[in-house]
Amino acid sequence: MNKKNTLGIMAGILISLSLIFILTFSSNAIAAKKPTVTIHNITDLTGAYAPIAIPSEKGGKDYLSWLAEQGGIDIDGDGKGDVEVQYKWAEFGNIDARFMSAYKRFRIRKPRPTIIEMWSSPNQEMMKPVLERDKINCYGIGFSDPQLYPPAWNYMDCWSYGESAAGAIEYYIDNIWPKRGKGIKAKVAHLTWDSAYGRAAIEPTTRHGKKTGKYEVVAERFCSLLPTDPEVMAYLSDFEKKGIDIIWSNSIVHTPAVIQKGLFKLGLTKKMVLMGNLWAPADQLLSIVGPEASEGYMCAQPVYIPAAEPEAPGVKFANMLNDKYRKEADMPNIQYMRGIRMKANMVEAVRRAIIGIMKRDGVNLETACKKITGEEVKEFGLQTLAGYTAMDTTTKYNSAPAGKDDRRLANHDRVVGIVDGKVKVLSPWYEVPRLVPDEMLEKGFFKDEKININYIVKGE
Amino acid sequence: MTINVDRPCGTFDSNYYQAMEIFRTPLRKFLMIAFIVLLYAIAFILDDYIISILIVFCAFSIGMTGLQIITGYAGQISLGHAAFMGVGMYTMAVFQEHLGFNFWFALPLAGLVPMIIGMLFGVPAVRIKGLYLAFASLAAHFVIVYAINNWRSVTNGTDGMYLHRPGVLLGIDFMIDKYYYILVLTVTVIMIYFAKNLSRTRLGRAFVAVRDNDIAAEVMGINIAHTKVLAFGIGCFYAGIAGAVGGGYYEYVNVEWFTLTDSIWYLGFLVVGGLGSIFGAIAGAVVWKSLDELSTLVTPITEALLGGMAFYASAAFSLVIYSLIVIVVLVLEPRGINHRWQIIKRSYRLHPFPY
Amino acid sequence: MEDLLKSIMLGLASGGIYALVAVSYVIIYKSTRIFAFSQAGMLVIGAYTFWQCLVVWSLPIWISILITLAIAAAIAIIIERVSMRPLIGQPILAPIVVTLGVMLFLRGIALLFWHGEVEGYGEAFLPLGVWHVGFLSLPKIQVYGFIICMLVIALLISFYKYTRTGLGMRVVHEDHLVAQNLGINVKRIFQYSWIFSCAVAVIGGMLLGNIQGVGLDLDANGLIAIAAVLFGGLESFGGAVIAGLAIGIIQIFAIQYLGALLPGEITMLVPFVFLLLILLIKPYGLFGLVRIERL
Amino acid sequence: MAVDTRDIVKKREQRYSYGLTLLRDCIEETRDLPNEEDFFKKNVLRVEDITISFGGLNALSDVNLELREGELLAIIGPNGAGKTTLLNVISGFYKAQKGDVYFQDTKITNYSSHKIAEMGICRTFQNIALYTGLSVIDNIIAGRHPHIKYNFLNGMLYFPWARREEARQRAIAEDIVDFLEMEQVRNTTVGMLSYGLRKRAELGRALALEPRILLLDEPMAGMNLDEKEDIARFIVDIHEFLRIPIVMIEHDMGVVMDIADRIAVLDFGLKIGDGTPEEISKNQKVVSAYLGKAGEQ
Repeated sequence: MNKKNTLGIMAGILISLSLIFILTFSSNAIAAKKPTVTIHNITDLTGAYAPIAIPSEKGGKDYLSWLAEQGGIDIDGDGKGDVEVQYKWAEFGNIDARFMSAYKRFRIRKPRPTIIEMWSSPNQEMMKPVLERDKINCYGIGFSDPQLYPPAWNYMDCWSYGESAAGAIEYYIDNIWPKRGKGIKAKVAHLTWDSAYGRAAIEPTTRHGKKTGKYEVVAERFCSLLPTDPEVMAYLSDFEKKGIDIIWSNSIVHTPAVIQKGLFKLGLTKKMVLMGNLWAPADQLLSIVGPEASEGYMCAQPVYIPAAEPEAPGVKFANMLNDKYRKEADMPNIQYMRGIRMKANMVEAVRRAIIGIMKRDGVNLETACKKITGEEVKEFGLQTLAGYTAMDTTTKYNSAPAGKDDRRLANHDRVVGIVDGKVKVLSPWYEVPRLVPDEMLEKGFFKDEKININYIVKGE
Repeated sequence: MTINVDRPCGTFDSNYYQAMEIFRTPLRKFLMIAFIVLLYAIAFILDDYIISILIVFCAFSIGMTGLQIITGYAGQISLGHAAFMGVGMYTMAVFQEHLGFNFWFALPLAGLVPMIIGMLFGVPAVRIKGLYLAFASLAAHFVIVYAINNWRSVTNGTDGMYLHRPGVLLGIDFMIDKYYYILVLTVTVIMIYFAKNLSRTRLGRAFVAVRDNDIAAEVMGINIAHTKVLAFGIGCFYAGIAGAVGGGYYEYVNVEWFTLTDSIWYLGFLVVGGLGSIFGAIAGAVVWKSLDELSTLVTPITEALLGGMAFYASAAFSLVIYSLIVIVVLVLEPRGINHRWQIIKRSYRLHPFPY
Repeated sequence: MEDLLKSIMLGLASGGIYALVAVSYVIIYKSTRIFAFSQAGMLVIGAYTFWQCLVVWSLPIWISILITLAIAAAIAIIIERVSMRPLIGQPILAPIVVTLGVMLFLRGIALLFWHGEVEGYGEAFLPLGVWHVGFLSLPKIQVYGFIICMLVIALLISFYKYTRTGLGMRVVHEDHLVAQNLGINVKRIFQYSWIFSCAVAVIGGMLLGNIQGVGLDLDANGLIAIAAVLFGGLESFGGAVIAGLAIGIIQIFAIQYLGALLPGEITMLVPFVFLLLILLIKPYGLFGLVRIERL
Repeated sequence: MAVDTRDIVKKREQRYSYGLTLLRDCIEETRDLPNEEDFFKKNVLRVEDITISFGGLNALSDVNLELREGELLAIIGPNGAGKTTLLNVISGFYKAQKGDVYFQDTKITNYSSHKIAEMGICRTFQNIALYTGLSVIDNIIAGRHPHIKYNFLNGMLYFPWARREEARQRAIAEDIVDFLEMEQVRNTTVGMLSYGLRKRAELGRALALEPRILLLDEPMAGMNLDEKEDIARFIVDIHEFLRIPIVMIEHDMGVVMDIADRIAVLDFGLKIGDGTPEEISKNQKVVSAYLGKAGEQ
């Protein structure tokens, strides 16, 4: 290759790179007629969480397009949109440096972010003090305990992983377990990832099991991110010897898929039940594993299930969105529903904040949109979301911070399972238990847990 | 007769000290000082976003310089470098959390602890060579991550730890990003100066000797076992410092901060930057982290350009562009950016003659 | 005793695939002296392509396999021609890092076409179900998978042994210059090596896809296979096979007997720590070519 | 009295050994140069019953050799006779299966090779083994590694004393460069040099180690007559000026006969001859080894 050619190609690369940079920095110069608010998202579409981020981002995007078609957020309740929602997002591929720079980029740009959707627990934990300093809300997709305790500016889309696991296990033992009601303690094993996310459920479930006396956590084992079949089968045959009843796996759908297959191959399907959290939804697992082998799998879900309840209003809405904007055969699925839910929650929080500012300061809509800060989104928006159903993707009493120290936006779950090769809802909506660590109670948090501090719950 | 084109034309050394200088002409000295001053001045001109990127550049330049010492100078391929960076971060966090050290006292310790661990994992290098060593050093990564994950009483397991920047010192509040940037930049400049000194003195020559011909080096009086282990030690010292200042920026550390991918790409971008020179190390770090940054920017743009239907295209684009740039740069310039830079300098010196 | 046998069976089942992937590394290493990380990416591509043919287009199984192999060969030729050939004779780390780039590129391609979603073959490829032999329950997938792995490896080795091209390839393994002087087209041989290696890797991908589900993270298996390659010695097919199986068994043993003692994930840790220990004793792996140092 | 003589000798030597004075001063700081009375009498290096084999091949069997003070010993022999192996054993790179190596009555058989080099047994290599990435001058300073007395921390921080030490070492190295007449290429990376110059650079690196014994492995292989004469001149100068014994493997019988004090002959791992050039040229075994049966007639 001759030298000039080389230099030319390198120059070409440089020029195209700089073009891309210029494009980015100029892309936010789009004029808008209506007042606008901006919501932000730092997501992971190429890293470890890609399989769950992509479908849920689809749902979120479609919801936002639908909202834009309606004219934006409807503040006054007249059916017409008043405030346009701008959506800024960055992709960080599960790399911390990219995450931080994306955050800083958002922070210094106008408009200043009020609420940022963030992916993955460690990053959200990292941001805890930073967000508190910057007074920006985190709307997080990772539900690890350290974010909740002590409470800060991190809001979570759902309950914590531990609470969800404890709730689902408890419900299963009380209502579905064949040996229920005989005073036998169920044996629970965790088989999950060795990461903050994977371990999140272990400690709270152990604590809850001891407290209720219904089950005990016998074993905790860790597999690789995408475990091989024999690896999992080795763990399972170990579990078989220990007489485990319930396996909880806090991971994304690949891992339960392999475990479920292993259960089937070892002929343990009826003896042990595998349960997963909301990121390992039954419908995705069914498509990977196939109907025969996936029999008996269960997961906890805070949204309506498109595959099982086509008539639920939220599912209809999701179907409508998919038909309108995407037309993909395998959508909507559970993740898609959650995508809608997340964006709807964020938009609703902003809406309530705007109403709150208008009432508090007596200003008009435009000024309110300019004035909006993270503090208002927190106090008037996120803290008051109780009862909001996020376009009916969840049940009525679902979205709810239960007190001023509560940072969860959902506290109800359902157990969803695979029965006869189909996704079925196996339980009514039940409230997940609240598993606050004792030292947090000693510090004086979570005293008024049952009180709903609804600053403003109007305009519903 | 060979004409030496590695030096500026028309400069002659009149004593031995001059021959040992890093920059031989006053102009180059001046340019370097001006450049460093500019780097400091940038802190007061640019916004937090650029500064956050610059801090990452600085931290990874230190780390990359460390790997340059191990791999570029001493020729021992290490695939566990990011893990040592992690050890640095955790040392900082652990000493702050459990023993109440402040940033300034913890910083040297954050270098020394990885140094000791690095020397331990450097011992196999005495026996194992080449690619075998490269993948054996992966074991270091797994062992370190495993230890951090499971030594819960000290490292808080997978939950991560908070570490703290230095507070107010001499009226400078390091919680403000630009002042912290100045701190990091200072550390970087000092560390790189040290590395440069190392490369031109006794041990640096021994490193290169071991790299170029380890058997001959042993026979010519260089204790290669000692030298290799020391190379790992110093390289990991750098990694630890890099981790400490980088972790101080995030004020948080978690095992997911230094994944296996990071460890592997450390080596990858060292090659992109160019083996065997400090400039190459810095170039590698800067290219790596700019590409990282670029790919966060690319995704939304491609989506904006291609529309909502091209959703996956936008997600895949960052990966594709990232990898394509690495491939193209290396196919065109297998000896790295540093080599191309040398060629440019050389052709400038020889202008108007081509060779 | 039963446990032991069970563990060994499980270990062999996963070891078979490690061996296959390890062989695909060795093919390239032997002829070009490059350690091709890109083979981990080929696993993903193979799994997805096969899924596309078999499940989405519902093609017959043989045609699907042929298409997948053809695509693997095409990718191999492109990689070799575009990114490897310009780097012949350059410092050895450069092409290795390029293969890393290729791995990421292939991941990006998979994301582009198949959206990173986890898919499965269901019953379309290998039969599900279990054979019960005494106290052992042998999953059919894994038995078939193991047999296929061994067949492919046997085929490959006999190709090297009994064909003219294979002979040429063996000469190239010994010395590039000598081969060139003997009138063997070394560049052609490099190309063949890449094609064979990628073909082997996609077969590994298909089997993995059947066992674990088709997904982007299949490339993690490529990493464990690296431990097998080095354990066996970079230049040895036999070593790769034995080491692959051994790594599989060691992994299972570690899980069975160390899982309760060591908290945390040990599936990746154990093979590499084991590798480190082996290399300390035998610096060139079990069957690697020992480089005699001379002055 | 003795000191005065030495000064006179030194001055005389300086006339033709331009460039080695600094090195010699350096050597004299740590030890005295051998007296002329000891020449050809005192043993410096003794190799006893060395046996080494690779696989089934006996590279050396029961080889005895001794080197005396002030001697220029040439080892000759056909290819594969074990000459290089013998040097490798002496410098500690190969460990002999049987037999010992004594350096000034110290048993060094089991010393590691860098230790042996530090003691002053320095060598060059048959296939050039320079540090290809370094320039000539850096190669020579790298050769001075064991004699540079500061640790790496001082180097990293570049303290004034480290800087002074560096300058001193550079002065010595430059002196060696001058001696070897390589001033033009001193800053060139050795990878870019011609074969002859690389051989010379290697000699310079060995000199930098302050040798007590210099082992030269085919220093003139593949050179033309001019270059050979240059190298021969260097060898003789080093030999006389530094007063060190030299062991040289060489194929060019003309050179060997001219400059060697004594010749040892190896054939298939066996020592078949040892003596002055005249004796060797008359030794029947040697002649037959070199010329085959025809030589015996």
